Amino acid sequence: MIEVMFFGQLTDGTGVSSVMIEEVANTDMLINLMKQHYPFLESSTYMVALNNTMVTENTIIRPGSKVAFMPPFSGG
Amino acid sequence: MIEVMFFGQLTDGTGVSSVMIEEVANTDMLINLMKQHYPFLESSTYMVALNNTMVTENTIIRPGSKVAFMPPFSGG
Amino acid sequence: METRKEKNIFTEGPVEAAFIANSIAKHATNTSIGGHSIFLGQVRADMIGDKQVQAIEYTSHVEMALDAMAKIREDIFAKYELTCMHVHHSLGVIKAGEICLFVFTSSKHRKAAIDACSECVERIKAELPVWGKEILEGEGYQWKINH
Amino acid sequence: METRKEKNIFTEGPVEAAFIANSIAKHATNTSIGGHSIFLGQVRADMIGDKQVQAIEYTSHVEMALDAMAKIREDIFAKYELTCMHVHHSLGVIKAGEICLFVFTSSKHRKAAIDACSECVERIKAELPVWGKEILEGEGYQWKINH
Repeated sequence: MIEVMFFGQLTDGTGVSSVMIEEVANTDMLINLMKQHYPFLESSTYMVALNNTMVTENTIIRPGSKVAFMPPFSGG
Repeated sequence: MIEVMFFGQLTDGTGVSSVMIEEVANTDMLINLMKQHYPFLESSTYMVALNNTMVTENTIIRPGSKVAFMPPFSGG
Repeated sequence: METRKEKNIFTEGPVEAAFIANSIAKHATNTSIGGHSIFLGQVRADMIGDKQVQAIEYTSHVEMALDAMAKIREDIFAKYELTCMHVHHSLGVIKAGEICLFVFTSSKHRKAAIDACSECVERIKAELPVWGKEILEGEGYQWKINH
Repeated sequence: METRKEKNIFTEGPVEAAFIANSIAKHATNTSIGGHSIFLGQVRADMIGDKQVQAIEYTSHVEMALDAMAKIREDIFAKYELTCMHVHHSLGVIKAGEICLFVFTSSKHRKAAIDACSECVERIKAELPVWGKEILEGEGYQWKINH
């Protein structure tokens, strides 16, 4: 299983802060899968982190990984 | 009378924080008079204020005035 | 997996003035310090349309935020001659007028503390995965945007 | 002669942490404030030759200093969008580890408070007729020099 987490305003669209999904080979495939589940992601701004590291290109996802979808930060 | 005040390290040389003196016509004359009284002033760094205003050129001193001899500031 | 020991910067609820006072007082024993610089973020009761912000609810991807903070700390200690640096960020609902961020730097000479504090605040706002939800009077809310 | 009402910035003895906490807490009611910047000057136990500084004794030409501070305040309020600014400088003997200067600025957006605080500290050190006498262990002393 892979844990997919959503933060900030993204949770307005997903309605949940995380979902468990079956294995997916890589981050591009996972992002596409999430866009099918949650069409609002097509027009959202977010970054994706795999196991706490920002993903800037397609990356292999190992079983048990955690993926985070994060909108622009607004702390402080 | 005129009150002449000394601050900071200048008081090491004068031994007093202020002296009352007879009227003196202007600040140049007063500075010279003080240098006679306290020869260390010849080699000291200081600014002179007349009635709380910095003096940058020779200025007339009215009776009842206060003159301050001030070494470089070291507050904070 | 995580072996590096990271300081937790998050506390549930606002940063209290008494906590700040205590942090300051603790540094009296370090007599090599000549200057402290402190930044405090306070929740503003902005008007959003015709409704006032009553509070901000902060959430975070805590693990990633602590990683990011550890990197910021490392960079700032490498760049400035600091004696110490302390950061506290609130999570949960922080009411207007309450303190949600406390950054505290100390150094022998003032410039390092002042510059480090300011840089740390900018980096916290830009690099920490933290989100603020502005809770409006009545029912609504709006997600905070950092400038 | 003096008709302008000037704030007194001088207090005999150190600035206590509890006083700082109280100043911070007072600003919770001003919910237009988004950021506070604080600078604290702390007396360092420097080594002067083989003797340690135990305290600094501060004296001032108070009247002139308050005039100078009023001018600094006026300039800084003209230059930055500040909500408020508070300055406290100690006079008398302040022991190593104690706080001798407290500058506190607040603004809607952080940049004004941060820049104003830093500029205020620089101007206080350069423009206020205040002198520090570093009292060494044993008998000696040395007059402080600002850099």
